[in-house]
Order: sequence, then structure tokens, then C-alpha cells
Amino acid sequence: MQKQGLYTIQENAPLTRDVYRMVLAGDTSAVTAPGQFVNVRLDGCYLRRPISIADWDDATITLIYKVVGEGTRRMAGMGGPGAALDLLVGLGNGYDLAACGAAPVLLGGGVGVPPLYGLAKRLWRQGRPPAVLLGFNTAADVFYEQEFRDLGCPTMVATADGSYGQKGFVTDLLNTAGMRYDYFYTCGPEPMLRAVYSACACPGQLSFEERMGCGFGACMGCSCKTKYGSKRICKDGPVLAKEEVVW
Amino acid sequence: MQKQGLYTIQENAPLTRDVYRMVLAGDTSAVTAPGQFVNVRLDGCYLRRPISIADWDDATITLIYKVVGEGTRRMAGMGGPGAALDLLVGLGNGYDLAACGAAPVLLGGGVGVPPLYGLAKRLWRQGRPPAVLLGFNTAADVFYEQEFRDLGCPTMVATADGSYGQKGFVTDLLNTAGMRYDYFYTCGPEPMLRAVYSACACPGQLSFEERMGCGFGACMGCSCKTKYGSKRICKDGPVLAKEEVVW
Amino acid sequence: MVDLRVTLSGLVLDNPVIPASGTFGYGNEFKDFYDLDILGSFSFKGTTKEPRFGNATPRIAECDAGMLNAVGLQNPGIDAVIREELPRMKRYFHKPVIANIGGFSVEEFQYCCERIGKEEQVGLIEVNVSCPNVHEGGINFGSTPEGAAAVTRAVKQVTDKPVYIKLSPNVTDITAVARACEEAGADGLSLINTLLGMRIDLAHRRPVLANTMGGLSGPAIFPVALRMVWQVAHAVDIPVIGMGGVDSAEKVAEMMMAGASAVQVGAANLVDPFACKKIVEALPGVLARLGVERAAELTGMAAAKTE
Amino acid sequence: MVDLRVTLSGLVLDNPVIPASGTFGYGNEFKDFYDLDILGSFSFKGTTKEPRFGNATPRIAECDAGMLNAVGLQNPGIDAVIREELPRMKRYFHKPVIANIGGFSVEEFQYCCERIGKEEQVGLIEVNVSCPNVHEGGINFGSTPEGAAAVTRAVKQVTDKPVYIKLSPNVTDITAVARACEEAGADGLSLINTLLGMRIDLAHRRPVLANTMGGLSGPAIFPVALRMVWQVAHAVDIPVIGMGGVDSAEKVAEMMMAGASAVQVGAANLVDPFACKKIVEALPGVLARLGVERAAELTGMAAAKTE
Ligand SMILES: Cc1cc2nc3c(=O)[nH]c(=O)nc-3n(C[C@H](O)[C@H](O)[C@H](O)COP(=O)(O)OP(=O)(O)OC[C@H]3O[C@@H](n4cnc5c(N)ncnc54)[C@H](O)[C@@H]3O)c2cc1C
Ligand SMILES: Cc1cc2nc3c(=O)[nH]c(=O)nc-3n(C[C@H](O)[C@H](O)[C@H](O)COP(=O)(O)OP(=O)(O)OC[C@H]3O[C@@H](n4cnc5c(N)ncnc54)[C@H](O)[C@@H]3O)c2cc1C
Ligand SMILES: Cc1cc2nc3c(=O)[nH]c(=O)nc-3n(C[C@H](O)[C@H](O)[C@H](O)COP(=O)(O)O)c2cc1C
Ligand SMILES: Cc1cc2nc3c(=O)[nH]c(=O)nc-3n(C[C@H](O)[C@H](O)[C@H](O)COP(=O)(O)O)c2cc1C
Ligand code: FES
Ligand code: FES
Repeated sequence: MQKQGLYTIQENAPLTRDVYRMVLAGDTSAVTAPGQFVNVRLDGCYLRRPISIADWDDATITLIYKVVGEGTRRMAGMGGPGAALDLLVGLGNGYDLAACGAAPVLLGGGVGVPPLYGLAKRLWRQGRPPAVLLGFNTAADVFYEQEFRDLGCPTMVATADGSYGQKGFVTDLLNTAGMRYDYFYTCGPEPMLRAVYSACACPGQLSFEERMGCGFGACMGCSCKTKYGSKRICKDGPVLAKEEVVW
Repeated sequence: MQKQGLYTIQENAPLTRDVYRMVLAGDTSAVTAPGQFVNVRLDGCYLRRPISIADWDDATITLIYKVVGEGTRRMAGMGGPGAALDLLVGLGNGYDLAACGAAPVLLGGGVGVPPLYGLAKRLWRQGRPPAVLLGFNTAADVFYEQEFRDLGCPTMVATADGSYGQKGFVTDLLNTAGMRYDYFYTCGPEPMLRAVYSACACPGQLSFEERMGCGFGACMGCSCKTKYGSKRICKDGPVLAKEEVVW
Repeated sequence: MVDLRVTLSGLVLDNPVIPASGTFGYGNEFKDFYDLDILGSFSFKGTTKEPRFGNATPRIAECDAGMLNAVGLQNPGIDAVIREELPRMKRYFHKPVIANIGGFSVEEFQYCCERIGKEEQVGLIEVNVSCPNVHEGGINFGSTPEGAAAVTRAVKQVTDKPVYIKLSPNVTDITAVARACEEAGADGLSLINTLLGMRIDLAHRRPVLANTMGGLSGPAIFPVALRMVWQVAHAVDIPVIGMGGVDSAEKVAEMMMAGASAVQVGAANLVDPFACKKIVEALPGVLARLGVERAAELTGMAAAKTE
Repeated sequence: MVDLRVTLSGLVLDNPVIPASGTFGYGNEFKDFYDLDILGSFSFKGTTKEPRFGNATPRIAECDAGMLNAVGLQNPGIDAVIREELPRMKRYFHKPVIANIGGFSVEEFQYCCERIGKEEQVGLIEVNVSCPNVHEGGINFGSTPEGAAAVTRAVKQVTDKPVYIKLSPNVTDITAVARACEEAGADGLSLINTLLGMRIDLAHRRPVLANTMGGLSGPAIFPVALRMVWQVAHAVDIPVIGMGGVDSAEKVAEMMMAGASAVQVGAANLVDPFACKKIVEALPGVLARLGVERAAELTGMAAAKTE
């Protein structure tokens, strides 16, 4: 069940030049699966901003966000004693962990990486440590490689300009020698999702983005067509199974 | 010449249940006369808020304001290390001290009292310590009586409900035995200005309020008709000489 | 104690606060946030004869103090609403609901109003002749007095439920449209729908919305909405439901003082799912401060200075 | 280096940023804040044949992300402007100015345009047929294509200066008015004027503005303004000056991508006297980020997805 509340900012620090991690303390009982998101209210912005839950525990939620516009710029400037954010928590379906197969692979691109962290942790706890493939534009953009390794996940990085890891796209890493997988989970910009969709013959789950009005299913702002009729990215998504995606 | 700048909040504390004093540090060179005002920019309010300069020195400006709506409520909540306000400073003509006669009297009502403080101080320095008559609704609303006394000004208070000082209006204090004056300065709500205008046979100056768009003469939002044509309260006022007022 | 009740064409509402169509679905997404029975009523998502997917995405763009939407009347169709949504709604909303109906021809409006008018859960029908996001056949009935009157007359023939026509603000003279609806038999009027607006995505050098334009709502439009409610309330003798940018109990009072008999709250529900609950709870305090004992007294309380 | 120049009917402006009429007086109040020669031009306060005091106060009301004004064209009259304001202006503004003209009859518009058109300081004339705050004789020429065209034809007869007609947004179809002006010989169009709006003073139970209604401006109206600029730019072949809620270099770019050749900044000047200076200074950086070398290229750069 979705909740609304004020969450105290415990940490808010840059991971790269424009990607920040924020740790918020408050009621996390509404979070039920990795891949869910929160909707953040910010002074001076009319609409809330959807941000994936990168990780959570009994008392905190971790967000990882990139500064791209007014809202995320304001987030980056927040902090100090007593600073708090108004969040809607527990939004979206999140990834289905039960379907993960025997050898899951996680493919993340840019700020599509964060929700995969919470996912990797829980797959690992479930005895299905995933392979993790991360794509970034350039060396300076890379984040969380070590965090995934620390979970015990074999982790590889590709950069578009070859300045770090393998040169190329995250899907190129699928061709690495010895790479075996029978299920995929992915999150990233739409071109990447399309590439993953084509590159992976196995079933899997994709997390989508859309401009949102409400984030909790009320406005029909974020609808998309699937093989099983129209779905709201915010409520019936953001995660769709590969087999229902119309591409 | 008017200036715009960020002013650091040094003090912001209640004088009564709803009247606050705020001391701001910054460039005060644009302030040239008591009765001038600043225009305060506040997050979440589209228009600036005009507030009279209660007092100023080389480094600080003092404002005294009553919480009546969204903007003043926000002001009252401000403070803390580094807190600052965007002000337009040096607005309006201010009171003309040269015209003060031999025995000036100052009549202030409610939040019309503040600009009279800066005025009293300067009349005193000029060797013309004024008599000060202050009107409030009730005992709990009274502020700055002692501050005027500390300047060396004979000071009397009237309250509408008689709970403090003399019962009645500020103009009733003019009839106090021994009261002598040949010039008046006043600031307060319009009904009070009208009462002063009628009660005082001598010349004097009145400070007016009007809803403002800009506060520096650009929008014609605050015009009023005078005997010498139309004037902008924000630029040609807020102080008008009695003889030009059309009543 | 303040009496919050208001009346719309004989329908007594416990209070004047009504979530606006398109921002509250069929209530389902809000029932977990709070008990919907605290509302005066709510206006369900604009429903058409056929199921509709609506426009391509992006359908939403942000603005200063507001938002654009170009949803394009996505809904499951009138039959599915009667078959599935109304029975489900019965479980979490126990008051008469406002049925918001969209359409692309006089016949479609008639079809939907006739069917929905037979449902006992429906307290009144709100006929949306003003959706800015659908132009199939190029007709927007709400743009002309004639178009709005034609729809009004047609739907009044097929239902006994009170019919409120929802007016478009994108017109030169909204009072002309309002009067035409009144003469055609409308029981009341709802206004305003969204203002037609647009944003451009600078980086991509194209409109943000796939549909190019969309409807502006939120606090940005409140002064325009208030003006139109005032104008219309002075021009007709039927009740007016006011809306557009209302996000506080004070703005509910402003709308009512301008002439509204009840008030809808739209976009505010999307940014704060508790918006209507908060407004309902704040209303008694606001009325008390204004020295008003019955909410119904607020309607038209503001007097023109020049009249 | 980015080239900020734009052209309006042969008049080359150093940049597209123009303070809007009524928010910049005759420049006098701003000359102490910054050097006005950094501006593309400015549009002076709407000037009429006779001196006018304007409406009673309060003339200003605050709104979310905007303000209402009901100034009512206060100005010293065309003769005093020519006699006093223009010579004074020469001392602090050394570029062609935009002469904004108001009026209550075709003859008045003609009188003013003929006189002001002879002043060499005047680069172009902006004819305001759309002031929402004056209804003497009940006529608002900008509400109908016929009215706007009649004024256009009349003033074109009496001046050789380029004539831009300033359009009202309070119409059902602004493209119809725009096309009528084009056909009547307008050299360009300015849009939008303010949206008609209102606020109520709850405590006093009456409209805030003495004039009851006023014109809404500021960021709140930007999406509506942008939409109208887009529609009009697609409907006519003459240049469009876009305005309404612009308060940043990004919004200047949005207006131009929608089809504007230059952009006016109104209410923003009132809340920040340095608004136009900041926008002029920010423009090169915004253009560079967008990969645009010449500001003039921005005009109409956004392509409709559906076209
Ligand atoms: C389900 C979901 C999960 C997301 N998770 C993350 C995350 O974990 N980390 C992260 O950095 N970003 C994430 N995003 C993208 C993030 O929402 C946008 O980057 C953010 O809204 C931009 O806001 P802004 O004010 O900085 O930018 P602006 O461009 O100024 O925003 C203007 C408007 O567009 C919307 N918008 C802009 N970009 C996007 C986008 N990509 N998707 C949806 N709406 C957008 C904003 O919400 C706002 O309404 C997620 C998006 C969705 C839909
Ligand atoms: C020249 C001048 C000097 C002033 N000096 C003082 C002072 O020293 N101390 C003090 O407490 N107050 C003073 N005021 C009044 C003060 O400006 C208002 O109380 C304040 O603007 C209210 O803002 P708000 O947001 O709290 O109220 P709201 O009612 O929410 O304000 C809404 C809008 O109305 C305007 N407004 C509301 N009341 C007034 C008013 N009385 N006069 C002008 N505009 C108003 C606001 O500026 C704003 O634009 C002065 C006003 C003027 C014109
Ligand atoms: C996302 C969204 C969808 C809407 N859908 C409908 C609709 O289906 N039918 C309708 O009559 N109005 C619809 N509206 C208009 C609202 O009911 C309301 O008239 C308008 O938004 C103004 O009110 P507000 O400013 O409080 O949102 C919609 C508005 C929004 C924001
Ligand atoms: C206080 C004020 C006075 C105005 N006076 C005039 C005027 O005299 N003539 C005119 O054509 N427009 C006038 N306008 C309209 C502006 O020029 C502009 O069209 C409108 O405000 C929209 O732009 P903005 O949102 O940037 O303010 C006035 C606007 C304001 C706020
Ligand atoms: S954003 Fe409102 S339904 Fe998804
Ligand atoms: S407030 Fe703008 S001229 Fe006085």
C-alpha cells in the first residue's frame, strides 16, 4: 500500500559529477519490491519527480539520481539539519523476483543502474546471485561498480567511448566469453531497452520511464500499449515482462 | 538611487504575538530618508512585499512587520545561519525632515508605527525632538513605546479598547493637556490618516499604502490622484504633503 | 458548528468539495489513501461510448504552477464502466457520483447519458463538451453556443438525471455558451475545463507533448477560472460548479463567493493525493474565520464594486 | 561566438529581448538599474490620444506564478509623450523604440499612429487592440477579426513605420484574428496580451481589484502564450513577437522555437528590475548549449510531431 510522508535526509552526496546518492529515513513499510519508485515533491516544482528506489531497509530508502533539470538540481542542493522530503512511497509493481530463472543477468544503463542494485541484493539473498552488466557514456560517469562487486556479483562495465571497461554498449558485454544467463532484468534509456530486448533471446523484465502526472495510477498520463491491453507505467509498471512488450 | 541585493538576516524575533522585528545586514547606501521602504522577494510569492524601513545605519536595516498573509508568514519563519532576503532598497520619497516646523508631532497606528521610529531619531538629531502618539487595538498589540521614550521623545499610547494607555484613537491624544505642535507626520491605516487629516489644522505629511506591482515606479499599479496630478505611491510617495491630498 | 452542506439541483452534498473528472479515475486509486465518503461527491473519469486508449505519450508536461495533459479521454467505455467500475465503486463510495461523459457526436453523448442515467449510483451527469485534447472530426461542441446547446437538448431528452454541461474556457465569450446551454435545458454548468497550452522540449526541438498541445490546469489557471465562474454565475440562473486551480479551502471559498454552488478540485489530487481530504478538513475553520455559518451562503457572496 | 541579432520587418535588433509595454514605463525607472542599450529594444507604456489616469485602485492583485493588473492605460497622452518622454528617452536609450499605442476608436488609433510614426526614435509601432482593462463604449477591437482588421487598415494608411498588431488571447480562435490583420496589411503581430482574470478578497467579500477583473500575466500564462504563438506563426507569413510569462533565456528560446522572431518580457521586470539584463546575458550560453549559432535560427525551429 502506497504511503505519503516526510522523510529526513540523512545523506546527500555526489557519486559522480552529476549523479547523487540520497539516503532518507522514514517509514519504508510501503516498499515491497526492488524496481518500485518514490515520487518526490519539491518546492518550486508543480509535479512530483519519480525516482527509483536503489535500496531500502527497515528505516531508510536510498535514491540515486542524476541532475538533469530544475527538480533534480533542487534535490542536489538539499541537506542540513532537519532537511526533509515529501515522498509518495511504494509506487509501481517492481521487479518480480520469483521469475528469475537459474542464472539471471542484470543490464543497467546510466541512471537505470540504481534499481538494479536493490534487485541484485535480493536475488543474491534468494540464492540467485546475478551477473551484472553496467553501461555508461564515459569513465567519469561510472558509479556503483564496486558496490555490485561487494554484493558478490560478477560485474562488468562498458563505456560508449571506451574510456573505462569494454568499449561499446552494455549489450556487447553479453558476448563476453563464459557469459551464461537464462533470464534478464534491465533498466535504462529506451534505446538501451530496445537493444536488450533484441539481444536477449531468453525471457526477462524491462523497467520503463514515462512523463507522469500523478505516479499512482489516477491520471492516465503514463499509459502504454502492451500485448494485454493498455497499462499505466506508474501503477501496472514500471516493470513489464518482455513477452508483453509491443515492439 | 535604488539598489537590489541580498541582505543577511541578523535578527528576526516577535515584538508582539504577530508583529516581528527583522534586522538585515547589507548595503544601506540607497536609504536616504525615513519613511522609505524596501520591497521583499519571497519564495512562493510572485510579487514582492513592501515594508517600511523602521530604522537603518551604515550596515543594517530594521524592518517591523505584522504577519497578515502568506508573505509575512514566510518572513516570520526565516532565519538561521546564512539566511538572506532579496531586497529592493531605497524605494519611495520618505518624509521630508526640513519641513518639520518647531514642534512636530508623530502619529502612528499599528504597523504604521515603524517608519516613525527612524523619523523620530532623525528629527531628534536635527534638534527637533517630536511628540509621539501611538495607537493600537489592544494592550497586547503595543510595541516600541519604550524605544521612542529611549530616544527622549514624550510618548503617549491609546488603545481602541482602553486596555492600555488612553482609551480611544490616536487623534484623541492630540487633545491631551499641554500638547503643542505645529507640524505633523503620520502613518497608519487609511481611516486613521483621514482622522489625522481632519484633526490637525497645521500642515503635515501622511504616508500611504497601496497594492503594488513593482514598487519602483514602472507599472502604474499604485497611482493616486493629488491636487498636483497623479502620483505613484511607490515612487512619488508613499509620503504626501497634507496640502496635496484630495479628500 | 459550521454547516458545510450545499445543494446541486436537488442533490444535497455533505460539503462542496468534489474531485474533478480525469484526476480521480473511478476512485479506486484514492480509496486506500482515505475514506472517500468524506467527499461531497466525485466526478469520474470522462467516459465515452467506445473504449479509448487516448493519445500517444508523452501526455504530460510541467508548467509553472500547473501542468499540461493530453490524455485524450482514455477510458474503458461506458459499458465497461457500468459493468465493472460502478459495482466496484459501490464498495468504497456510498454517495451519488457525478458521471462525466465525453463524446464525438450528439448521438454518442445521447447513448452514454441514456445508459448512465439509469444507474442509481449516479447523482448527476456532467457532459464534457470541452475536452481540448480530442478533435476527431474537428468538432469541439463547447466552442460555440450552438454546438453546446445541441448536445444539451439531445441529452436532456434521454435522461431524467440532472444534466450539467462542462464548458470550455477557450472561447471569446463564455457567457454566450452558458446562456445557450441554459436555454437548451441544462440543469447546471461546470466550468472550467483546461486552457489550451503547449510546451517545447528545447533539447529535442519539438513539442513536449506527442499531441503538440494539451490542457493547462492547476493554480496557474485559477484567476481565469474564477473570472469565468463570476461571469457565468451573473449570466444564468442555474447552478454553477466552479473549478480550475483550486488547491485550498480558501480557494473553494473564493470560487463560491464568485458564484459557484460547489467546487471541483483537479490537478491538486495528482500532486497531493490527500488534497481533497485536507480541503474538506480545513473548510470549517476558513468559514468560521470569515464569519459564515453555512457553506451554501458563500455562493455569490462577493458583490461587484461597480454593480 | 553566438550571433544574437534578429530582424523585425527590416529593423535589426542586437538581440531578441524586449521589455513589454506597461512594465517598463518609458524606460526612465530602469535606466538607473542598468544600461538600456543592452536591450534589443523596448516597448513603451501604452499611449493614447488623451492623457488618462486609468482605473481606481487597487489595480494589482497577486496570483500563483503571476499577477493581475487593471491599470487601465494610465499615460500622459501622445502629445506629452512626443514632447517630453521621447526627448528624455534619447538621453538613455540610443536605439529604435517600439511605440505601443492604445485607443478607443479607429480615429484615435489613427491619430496616435500618424503622430508617433513621424518620430525618428520610433522603430516600429505596436497597436494594442487587446487591452482587457478598458471597455469604454464596450468595444474591444481585438475580440473579432473584423475589429482588428479595421484598426489595422486605418493605421496602415497614416504611417510608413512597420505596424505590429497586439492580439488578445481572450478569443476562441486567435488565428482568425491574426489572419485578418495580415490581410489588412499588418507588418507583424505581437502576442499575447493578458488573460482576463479575477481574484476575490475573502475578508471583504468583494473583488480585490476596484475594476472587478484584470489582466493575468507572468509565468502562469506562458503555456497559453506559447501555444498561441505557435498557432499564429503557423497561420501567417508575417513576423510574430512572442510574449506572456517569459522570465528566462530558456523561455525566450521556447517562444522563438514556437515561431516568434523576437520576445517581450513583461511582469518579470516588475519583480526583478534586472530581469531583461539577466536574460540578455544568459542567452549566449543557452544557445551554445542548444547548438544554435544564430538566435534568428531559433524562429520556428520546433517541428510538430504530427506535421
Ligand atoms: C519510474 C521512474 C523511475 C526513475 N528513476 C530514476 C532514478 O532512479 N534516477 C534518476 O536519476 N532518474 C530517474 N528517473 C528519471 C527522473 O524522473 C527524471 O530525471 C526527473 O524527473 C527529472 O526532473 P528535473 O526536474 O530535474 O528535470 P526537468 O526536465 O526539468 O523535468 C521536467 C518534467 O519532466 C519530467 N521528466 C524529465 N525527465 C524525465 C524522465 N526521464 N522520465 C520521466 N519524467 C521525466 C519531470 O518529472 C518533470 O515533470 C525515473 C523516471 C521514472 C519514470
Ligand atoms: C509603502 C508600504 C509600506 C509598508 N510598510 C509596512 C511595515 O512597515 N510593516 C508592515 O507590517 N506592513 C507594511 N506594509 C503592508 C505590507 O506590505 C503588507 O502587510 C504585506 O504586503 C502583506 O503581505 P502578505 O503576503 O502577508 O499578505 P497577503 O494578503 O497574502 O498579500 C497579498 C498581496 O497583497 C498585497 N498587500 C496585502 N496587504 C497590503 C497592504 N496593506 N499594502 C500594500 N499591499 C498589500 C501584498 O503585497 C501581496 O501582493 C506596507 C505597505 C506599503 C505599501
Ligand atoms: C490529467 C487530467 C485529465 C482530465 N480529464 C478530464 C476528463 O476526462 N473529462 C473532463 O471533463 N475533464 C477532464 N480534465 C479537466 C478537469 O476535470 C478540470 O476541469 C481541469 O483540470 C481544471 O481544474 P484543475 O485546475 O483543478 O485541474 C482533466 C484534467 C487533468 C489534469
Ligand atoms: C502592469 C501591466 C501593464 C500593462 N500595460 C500594457 C499596455 O499599456 N499596453 C499593452 O499593450 N500591454 C500592456 N500590458 C501587457 C504586457 O505588455 C504583456 O503583453 C503581458 O503582460 C504578458 O506578458 P508577461 O506575462 O511577460 O507580463 C501590461 C502588463 C502589465 C503587467
Ligand atoms: S502518472 Fe498518473 S496514471 Fe501514471
Ligand atoms: S507599484 Fe509599480 S508604479 Fe508603483
